[in-house]
Amino acid sequence: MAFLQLTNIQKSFGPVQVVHNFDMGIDKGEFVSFLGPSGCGKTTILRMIAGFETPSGGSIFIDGKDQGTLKPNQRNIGMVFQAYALFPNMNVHDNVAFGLKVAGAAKAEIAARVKQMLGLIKLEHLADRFPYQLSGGQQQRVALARALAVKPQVLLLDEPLSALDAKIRISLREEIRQIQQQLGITTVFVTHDQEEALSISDRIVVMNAGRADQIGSPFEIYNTPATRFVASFVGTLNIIEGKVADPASGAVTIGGQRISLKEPIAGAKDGDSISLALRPEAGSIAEGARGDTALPGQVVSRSFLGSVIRTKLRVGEDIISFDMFNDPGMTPPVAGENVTLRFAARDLLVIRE
Amino acid sequence: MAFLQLTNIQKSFGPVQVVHNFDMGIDKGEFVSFLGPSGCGKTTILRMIAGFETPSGGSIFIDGKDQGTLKPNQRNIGMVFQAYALFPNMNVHDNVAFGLKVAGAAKAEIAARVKQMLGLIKLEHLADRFPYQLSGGQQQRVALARALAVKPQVLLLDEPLSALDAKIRISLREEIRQIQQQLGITTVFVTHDQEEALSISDRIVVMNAGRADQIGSPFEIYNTPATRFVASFVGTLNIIEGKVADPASGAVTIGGQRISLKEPIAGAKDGDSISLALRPEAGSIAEGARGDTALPGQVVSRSFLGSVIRTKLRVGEDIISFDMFNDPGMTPPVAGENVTLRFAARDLLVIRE
Amino acid sequence: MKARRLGAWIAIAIGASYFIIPLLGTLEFSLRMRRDAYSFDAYRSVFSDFQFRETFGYSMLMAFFTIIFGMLLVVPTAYWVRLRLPQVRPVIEFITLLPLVIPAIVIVFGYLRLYNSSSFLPLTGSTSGTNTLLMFSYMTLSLPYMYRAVDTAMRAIDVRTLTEAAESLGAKWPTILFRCIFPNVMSGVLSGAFITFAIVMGEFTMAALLNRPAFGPYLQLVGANKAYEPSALAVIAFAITWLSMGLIQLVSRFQKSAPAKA
Amino acid sequence: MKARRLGAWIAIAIGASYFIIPLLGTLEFSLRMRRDAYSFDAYRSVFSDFQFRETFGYSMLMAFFTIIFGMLLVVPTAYWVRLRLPQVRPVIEFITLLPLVIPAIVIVFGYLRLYNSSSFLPLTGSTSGTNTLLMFSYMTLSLPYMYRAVDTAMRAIDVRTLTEAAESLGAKWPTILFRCIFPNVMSGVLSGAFITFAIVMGEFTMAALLNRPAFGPYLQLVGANKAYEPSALAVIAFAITWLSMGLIQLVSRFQKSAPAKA
Repeated sequence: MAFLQLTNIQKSFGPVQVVHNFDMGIDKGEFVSFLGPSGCGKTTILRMIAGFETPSGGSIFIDGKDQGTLKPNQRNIGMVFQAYALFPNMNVHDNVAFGLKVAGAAKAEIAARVKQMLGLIKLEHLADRFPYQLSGGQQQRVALARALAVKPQVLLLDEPLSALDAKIRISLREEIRQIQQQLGITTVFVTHDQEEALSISDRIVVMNAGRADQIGSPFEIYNTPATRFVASFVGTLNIIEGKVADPASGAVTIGGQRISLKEPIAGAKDGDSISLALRPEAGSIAEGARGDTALPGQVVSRSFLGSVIRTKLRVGEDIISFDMFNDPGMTPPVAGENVTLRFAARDLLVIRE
Repeated sequence: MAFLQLTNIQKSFGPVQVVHNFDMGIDKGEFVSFLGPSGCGKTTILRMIAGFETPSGGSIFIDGKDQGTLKPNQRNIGMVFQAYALFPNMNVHDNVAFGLKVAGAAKAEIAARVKQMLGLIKLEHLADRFPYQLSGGQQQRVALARALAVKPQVLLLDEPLSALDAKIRISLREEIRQIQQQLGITTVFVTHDQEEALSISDRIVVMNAGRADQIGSPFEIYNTPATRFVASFVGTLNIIEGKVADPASGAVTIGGQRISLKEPIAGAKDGDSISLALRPEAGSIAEGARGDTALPGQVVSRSFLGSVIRTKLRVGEDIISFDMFNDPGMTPPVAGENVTLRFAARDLLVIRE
Repeated sequence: MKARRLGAWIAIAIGASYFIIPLLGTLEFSLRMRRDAYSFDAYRSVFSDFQFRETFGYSMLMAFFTIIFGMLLVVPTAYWVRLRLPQVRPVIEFITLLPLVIPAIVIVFGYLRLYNSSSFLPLTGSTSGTNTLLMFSYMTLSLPYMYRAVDTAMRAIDVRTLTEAAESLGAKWPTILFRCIFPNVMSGVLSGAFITFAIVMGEFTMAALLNRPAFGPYLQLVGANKAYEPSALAVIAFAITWLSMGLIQLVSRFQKSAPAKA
Repeated sequence: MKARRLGAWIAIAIGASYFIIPLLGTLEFSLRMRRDAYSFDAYRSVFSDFQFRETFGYSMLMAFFTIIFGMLLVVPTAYWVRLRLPQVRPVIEFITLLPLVIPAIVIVFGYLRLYNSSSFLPLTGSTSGTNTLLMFSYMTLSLPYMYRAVDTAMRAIDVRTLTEAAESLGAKWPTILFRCIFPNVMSGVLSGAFITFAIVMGEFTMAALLNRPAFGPYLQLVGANKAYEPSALAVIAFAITWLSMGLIQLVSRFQKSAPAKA
């Protein structure tokens, strides 16, 4: 049994089932993200681990101990909320000390632990400030210190970065990850932001309508999405409609052009429709581009996104986007130009529903 | 005089001057974005063009006509708000028709124009819906149609995408740009999102504390930022601290390593400190990487951001990030590995305050 | 979890009964005029009283005018403050709360001093003058509820941005107010009107001191001199109140499901 | 723009004078007891009246108890509803509005029927019983303001998330309520208390019907029988009101600048 074990968890609110038979084991020290659109059930799972919601079925074990009958204040968890939820009437020190005081720790112990925690989040100098005197990022770091002060077995993060500005979001997520690795604390992180989940996690659970569509490392989730939903929710994706030309050799026609997937297409027959996905960064039109596959196309539009230039090509009936890094010395393609898009056949994903 | 001419515009609220002597001419059909953090004065300029705020000094001309004494309802502008601001008591058709009815247009003319506008935003089928029955993206498209229905001389967009989800934000910004080009309408767009501004604009004004730090095309803004503020606000940037070794030849030492900027450094002398900026996408550690400059470094960490893998290197005292596209076939660098970062010397920007 | 919910429901039941038991007691007593059986005798007695019909009609009329003039005062004021003088809102809210904290008696004394028959504006010198004064007193009393109801409705629709949107489309003030704002704060206006109605129908002090034939003083007169009729009257007053409340609920629900989001 | 602002300020001045002119008139009149010069004779007469001191003290005491018991009822209820039964909030809000729309007379009639000397709970049979009943009536009257003030303060701090945060840190109910919630809704509690105080001090109907020596009936008695003293009393009542209001403002400003964000 894993350190945090969720077994056949279900949850219904009235007639609506928001979590269907969810099973997962999370190892000690692992950082797992639940990723999905709003209403997919990811927050509900987090709240069941915390004890704020009672599962309609299934059980939750932490370190082998069934949490079923325990109230939130009897579980050994730390939680960080999207809305910070610092106590407005207490200063930073008292907020961090709250859990220890409640647990009846000795004064000296509390002082030492609070000092250590404020050191961890690099806010020792703000111990006397009240929450309203802090920026959002600082408040959330205090909330993190408060949750960690009681040495919880599991740290639960409920979209902790959603209320922050873009730049702070990135620096705080790196800080969270670093603290988590330093303390080796088992962490469950809920987010709707795919980049956040990809950059911070050991494993990601992609949730869709109350079910886990895929569980895997960020690399697996991004590069070999299990379903069309995962493929489209994580990253940007071109969906190209093709026809199977020869299932045995993996030959497919796209916009009249025959290409080879280099491996047989299981369970398909001649003339079947097939959906293929290509990540924008997998293609290139540069002179010396690698890639065993080439498709001719015409440039439709080009947008400058900063570090990346995204070009849309018309290939047969499909519009395919591809990205290249911005390079001040480069002459980007212009609309109407005829180009050849090159990519590796193994980067084409066959999308199953 | 340009089509929309702002001459020496100033605005103070009480003792606080929020816009300092702003000058700009915007050509007919141009799409200009005002980009900056909140409180930089970008929205105030937009509201002065609309007539909702009276400038404390300076003048605004549209098509040669001084707008100084005109009230908002006497100016020929169209405005789209962040909060959509559709009239809740009117359906989509009536919302779009509102401006025409107020102007006393004939019934047949109104009907034709509304139909045309709803066609433009592809919502003909929702003409009878009320705002609360629409999604955020649909509401904002209706707001756009309503603003365009009266054939304004200038279209003003006040963070129209900020309230929307990431995916809708991207598709709607492409739609706005396409409609703007189709109608050839002069447009002023206010945003705090740099990718939005870069992808949609003909020209960008980067605002900082009530002043324009830089006005230029997206390419110029991104690749040759005029100030440290522009460089850090637009895109991600490594700031590398170096020392001038030989101003005449452009030699600089970074972390003990001597490199050449390939051009003289004006106004600097031997031993001066110098801040250099490098975009993460400008560097590479690949075998056959281009670049006339090489720096040895050690991998500190690596994060997977989806389409991009960002690696942090320690080079001397500095931490330098660089990006590479995700490629399932590639073996990414691991922490502790010693690598050589290559880049072109012309990609190093000398940052002046 | 479930035990807690049950406890909460019990608490609510107790709270509700705090109001409902007295009402039921009143209802039961009002039916006991006949010694041996429940009957509507008390109600018959009330309805056949000439004074009942007169005072009731008078108060209805006063409520009607109070609502009309109150709305004409409150809606544009609330709109104007939200739009042009947001910094004055706390002041206005404070002013609208004054009638709650200044005893009605004080207000009436003030009015009597100011508008007595020898003053520069001798309102109390004539019946219509006194009626006008009473109406203004009622407006004062209902101001806190009226203002709050309208202001809340305005907050819900963000009047400021709506106004700017209408202005940028070329609309002028009357169009903005009557086409864009008013239809969207209708629910607030109605709930304010309803509370005003209830207040005017039950008010005693002002009507008594100004010596007008209103329903409140009549209620007290009957209460002091008869046995069963007061209870019947109380039930009638309560029924009217609930009827209007039900109507308002209906209207505002209709509002919600159709045009406005408010 | 500037012309509009000026207009708005004028409107506000007119609105304010709607309350202030009657007050000034009352004040002026209260000083005219001596024929030839302004004097405080009327005030001296009021303060030397034994009944004034008695009724004033009685009402102060009643206000105190009403506030204490009202808070004990309202704070946990509002908290519980926000936390566990958010779907019941409209019902609760409706219930707390009832005292506004049910005339006080109806409520008192109900109480008299229920608790008369021959009923199962003969509260009106003894003085202390009647006092208790009066206090409950006052609680009823002040409920709408009290509940709203506390509920608004709770909305401002998001009690639900604060409670969950405290729970996840191991805190139990008393700790959560008294250490995490109560200190942060203090400003709401105080402003509710203040309005309750003002209402109890000025209330007439209930005290009169229950025949208790309260300040409201005394005000009316004096008003009916004397010339200058009523004005003096009105000014005194108003001054007390403002004094407490000023204190509250001070307290809540202190609250804001120090701990709470609310």
